[in-house]
Amino acid sequence: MFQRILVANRGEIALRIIRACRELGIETVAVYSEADRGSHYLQLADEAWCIGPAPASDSYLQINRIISAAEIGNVQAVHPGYGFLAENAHFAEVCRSCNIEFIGPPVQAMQQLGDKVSAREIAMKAGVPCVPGSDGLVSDVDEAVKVADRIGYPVLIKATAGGGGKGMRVAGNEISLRAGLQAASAEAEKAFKNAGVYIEKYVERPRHVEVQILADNHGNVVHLFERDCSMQRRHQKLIEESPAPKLPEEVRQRMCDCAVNLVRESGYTNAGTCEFIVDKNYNFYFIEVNARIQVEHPVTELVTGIDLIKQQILIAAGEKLPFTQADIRHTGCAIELRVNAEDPENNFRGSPGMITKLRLPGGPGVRFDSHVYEGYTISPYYDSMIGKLIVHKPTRDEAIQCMRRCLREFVIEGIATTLPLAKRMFNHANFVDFSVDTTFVERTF
Amino acid sequence: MFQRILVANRGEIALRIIRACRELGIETVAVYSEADRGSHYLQLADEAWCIGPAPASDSYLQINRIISAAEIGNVQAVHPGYGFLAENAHFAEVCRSCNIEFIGPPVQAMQQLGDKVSAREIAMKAGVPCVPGSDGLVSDVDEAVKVADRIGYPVLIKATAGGGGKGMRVAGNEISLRAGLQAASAEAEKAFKNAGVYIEKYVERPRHVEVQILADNHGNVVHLFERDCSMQRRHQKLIEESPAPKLPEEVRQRMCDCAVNLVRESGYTNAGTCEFIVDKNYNFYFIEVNARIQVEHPVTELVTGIDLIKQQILIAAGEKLPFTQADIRHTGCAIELRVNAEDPENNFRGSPGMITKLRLPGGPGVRFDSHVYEGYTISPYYDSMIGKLIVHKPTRDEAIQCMRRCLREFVIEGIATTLPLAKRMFNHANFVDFSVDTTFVERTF
Amino acid sequence: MAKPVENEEKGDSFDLDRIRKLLQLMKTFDVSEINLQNDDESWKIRRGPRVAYAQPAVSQGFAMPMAAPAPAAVAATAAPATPAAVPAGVTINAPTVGTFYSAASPEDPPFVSVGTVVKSDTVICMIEAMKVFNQIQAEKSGRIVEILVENGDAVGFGQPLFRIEPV
Amino acid sequence: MAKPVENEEKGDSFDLDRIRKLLQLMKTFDVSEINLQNDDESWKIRRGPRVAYAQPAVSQGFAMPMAAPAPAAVAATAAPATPAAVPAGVTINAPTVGTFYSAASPEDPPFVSVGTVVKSDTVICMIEAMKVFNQIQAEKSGRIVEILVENGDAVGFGQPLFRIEPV
Repeated sequence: MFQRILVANRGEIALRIIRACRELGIETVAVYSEADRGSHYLQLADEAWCIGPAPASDSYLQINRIISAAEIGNVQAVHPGYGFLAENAHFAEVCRSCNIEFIGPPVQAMQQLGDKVSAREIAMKAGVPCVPGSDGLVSDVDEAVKVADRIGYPVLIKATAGGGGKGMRVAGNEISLRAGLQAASAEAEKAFKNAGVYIEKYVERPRHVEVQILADNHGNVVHLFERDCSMQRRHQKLIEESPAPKLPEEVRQRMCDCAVNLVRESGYTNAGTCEFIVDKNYNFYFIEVNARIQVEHPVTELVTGIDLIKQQILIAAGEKLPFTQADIRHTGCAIELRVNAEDPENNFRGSPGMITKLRLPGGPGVRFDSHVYEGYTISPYYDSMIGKLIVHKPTRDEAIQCMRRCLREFVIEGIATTLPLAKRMFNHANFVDFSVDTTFVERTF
Repeated sequence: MFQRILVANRGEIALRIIRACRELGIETVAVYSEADRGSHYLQLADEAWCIGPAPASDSYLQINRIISAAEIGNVQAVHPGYGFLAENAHFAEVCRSCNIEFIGPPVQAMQQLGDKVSAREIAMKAGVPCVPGSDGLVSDVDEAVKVADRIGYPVLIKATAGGGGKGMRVAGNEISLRAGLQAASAEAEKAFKNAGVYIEKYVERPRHVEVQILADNHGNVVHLFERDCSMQRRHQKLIEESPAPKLPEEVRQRMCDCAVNLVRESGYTNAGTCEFIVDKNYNFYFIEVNARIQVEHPVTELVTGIDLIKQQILIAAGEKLPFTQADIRHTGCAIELRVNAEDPENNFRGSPGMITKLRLPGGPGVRFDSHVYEGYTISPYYDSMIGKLIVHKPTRDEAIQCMRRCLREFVIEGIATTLPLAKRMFNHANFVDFSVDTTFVERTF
Repeated sequence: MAKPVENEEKGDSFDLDRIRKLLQLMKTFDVSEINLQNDDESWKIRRGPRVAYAQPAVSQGFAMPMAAPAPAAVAATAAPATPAAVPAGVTINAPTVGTFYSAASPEDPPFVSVGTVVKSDTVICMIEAMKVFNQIQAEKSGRIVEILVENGDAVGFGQPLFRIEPV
Repeated sequence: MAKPVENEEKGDSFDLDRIRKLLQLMKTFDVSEINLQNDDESWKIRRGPRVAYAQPAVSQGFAMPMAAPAPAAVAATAAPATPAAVPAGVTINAPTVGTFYSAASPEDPPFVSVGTVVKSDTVICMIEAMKVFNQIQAEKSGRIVEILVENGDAVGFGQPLFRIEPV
């Protein structure tokens, strides 16, 4: 086992990793930018090193500085958290070449699944349904038109290296397809230095459902059931929950099996998530693999009782999974709300500043994962998430009641937050009866 | 169901009840003394009434004022919490005579179980083992000596109305028995206006194990397994956990069955706890019933997933228990630590004052039930408990690791607390391997 | 704090004249904190040295949001323990929680009115608690200058009922 | 603190004249805090010394407890962002995290000593990061008056290495 781990991240996920290490008896080395100097969670690490000024590009994204901190900190492994370098295969490679284990999947699996076209090929090989489309990149416009004729309009044009909505276009007919192809390709070339695009059937108003996976280095792969993340705004998830409401049991089971097969096929290990979209007839299609721990992992921890961060560390240390698929039970309903320092009244503009008053909700079944406290200053340099409020109750109805109760207790003063939006979401009839899709929040609020 | 409940208590348990009501869709009326004016939890009630000055005898113990607040607050029921009027049968009677339901057991059951001699009689009738002793009060010294000769020394002299160690004496031989009888009787007469005493076999260094019970008004009685509360100091519990470590499964099962039988025999309903002492050979003896919710109820909530406060309310409203004994599962290990504003360096002297800095532990499996926050002032008028830190993990080892981790994170400044003692307790080898009894803390720390 | 206000029409900003008048009033009556809120605006003002965080209990007392029968409940939080919120001058406060009655029965005249001079044993109202009508004596002497609650109001312990001044 | 005001229509920004008047009023009436909010604006003003509580983030920076190799790590927290902890005078700070070496090799003399006059391009030490020995230049000119770290110490980004004074 590792004696000492470097946490290559900040904020709530850094705190989460430090907590897991502490419980496992592993020492931690934290790194921080000048903007995070003095944050309380750094005191909980055994050692903390400043690695650069506030901008992430000069600190949390500086591979050489993080490796350097890992060396002077004398660690055996690095946990990348999510974001920053978590899905950077090069970083994983550098770590391992320095004899420091990167707590994450093998580099090859990261690379293959990181590329949308090769990920799709692996999925097809594993028998996992993908959205009908071109098998790989389209070489020219005529090929694209041929594919679109076969699968039917509307179609989605996607950059193979894209993400966050960039290099993406919807085309309802041949004319807009021809125009969109050029635009998407140019945008992708500019943003990702990779002009490759492919096209696929456009699924209207889908739900987003994902399956949590754990795989060790001994060939054991299990799923930890699904999370529904359809409540999102501009591709940013706002609410995640498990089980996925109204998903037929048979579909759920098939989706979980698909995720396991896909992970097996790719040689992926450690924690990962297979993302699917689900259409209104409960057809599901593989979208991508998130090759890291996710923000919403506590949802799965609560319904399964399994600590995902600890499992990541144990897997990276070469341990076998301590349970089989049959041992993993799903209990009750867990819902997570991301609380962001954004002003919903002002187009979700970021709202950095000092938290002058903080009253946290609590009580049975309530967990708040956060590094903030009264007097903490939200930095303008990083993402706006203040924390994650997660509730776990026997039923979804009770979980919603509990979340409403928590939102009534929750006081954050000094900065604008998304709590007012959260109140409206948890009181909206369509959310309560779950007549939602990934466009619901933008259409409604 | 009730539409509106008055919470006849303060602090963390008042907040706990307000939270449960909110999730059930029930409005709450809070009452407060002048010392508690402005506490944040009062804002979470739908209405709050000042009922008197700071001393509890002039406010939280003033039955007429609480009933008056219940009347102007227009409630259908009163939840008494623990302490104050929770086990006051007269208060329960007054509530019900005003057509306000008292959320607790029937008055007759409270009275019978509140008296140690009649409680013992009920236990014997239900086949529950009691400590060998006089069957009822001893009428004179000669009878006491006869009983002591039969059951063997050392014996314990106990006041029937006693509590908290008052009116209690240990006698190792006939001489000290004769002297102790008089002293205990006089003390009890003075403290409780009831000189009646009885004697029983003195069990040396016992463990304290209790069984949580729920009983509805339709004849359904279930147990929610046991809690070990052997870690106590001067009859004040400090750490409670479930399952009771090292208790043979067969003993545990028998103890739980006894508790169910006792509750059935007494006609008791609502939530209650049967307390037992366990000697080193795992013989257990009934001690008393706590006819109310207990401070340590979250331990049971975490291992069973059942919300005890909600069940209390539902039972009082006439609902049937929504589960049978077979439905109730015990998962993992939960440990509760009471955090008190007392100075362990100064003989546990109370340490009221303002909390100037507060950093709470958190993360998976951690719950902190408390009404305090940074800037809150601990009043000198009421008990010293600041809050309850409860962890729930798959195993006891993991729970202890988690608790240690939490204690490392926990910062309370401005007042002295029992956190330093807690750290020592959770690191003590005898606690870890659970070679402890109810005298362990006093002997060791 | 104040929830977003909806008054889109309102062009002008804070009226400093009104604020000055309010500050004058606060000084005159030695008010340390005031918290006004309506549909359009929220004013929160503190006077005197900042103890700021040191006394959240006090400052929160004023802001306590209450549901229906709110007015009484809010008033109930303005009891003697927080002198700044009490109307200036000497008050006679409720010695118990209950329902306030200004007269012995609906047919009777009120025990006292503005201008009545009371002695310490003068019955000034009744407070009903648990079906019992308690006759409340003034416990102080002076002239009633303001009646602070309405007939039939629920009152909390310590809530000011009458303001009096020396005769 | 008060969140940024949105005022899209409003061409002009805060009316400093009105704010000055309000501040004048606050002083006159000894107001410590004022908090005004309406549809268009939110004003929050505090007078007087700030209480201790307001600055936990800063004070924690100094108190950060560290385990072994603690001295270096603690020093690392005392970088320019927390000026109170920085040695008086001008310092040359580590431009990267790594291991500090005062000389090119154990056999060589140190690049600089107390009393050495440096120019901005003078090599003053090496910092090893990822097996690479980076020659660090002074970037400032002056006379070395104190060397703040030991040969072989781990240093954090921004950690003061040398104190210098003008020649």
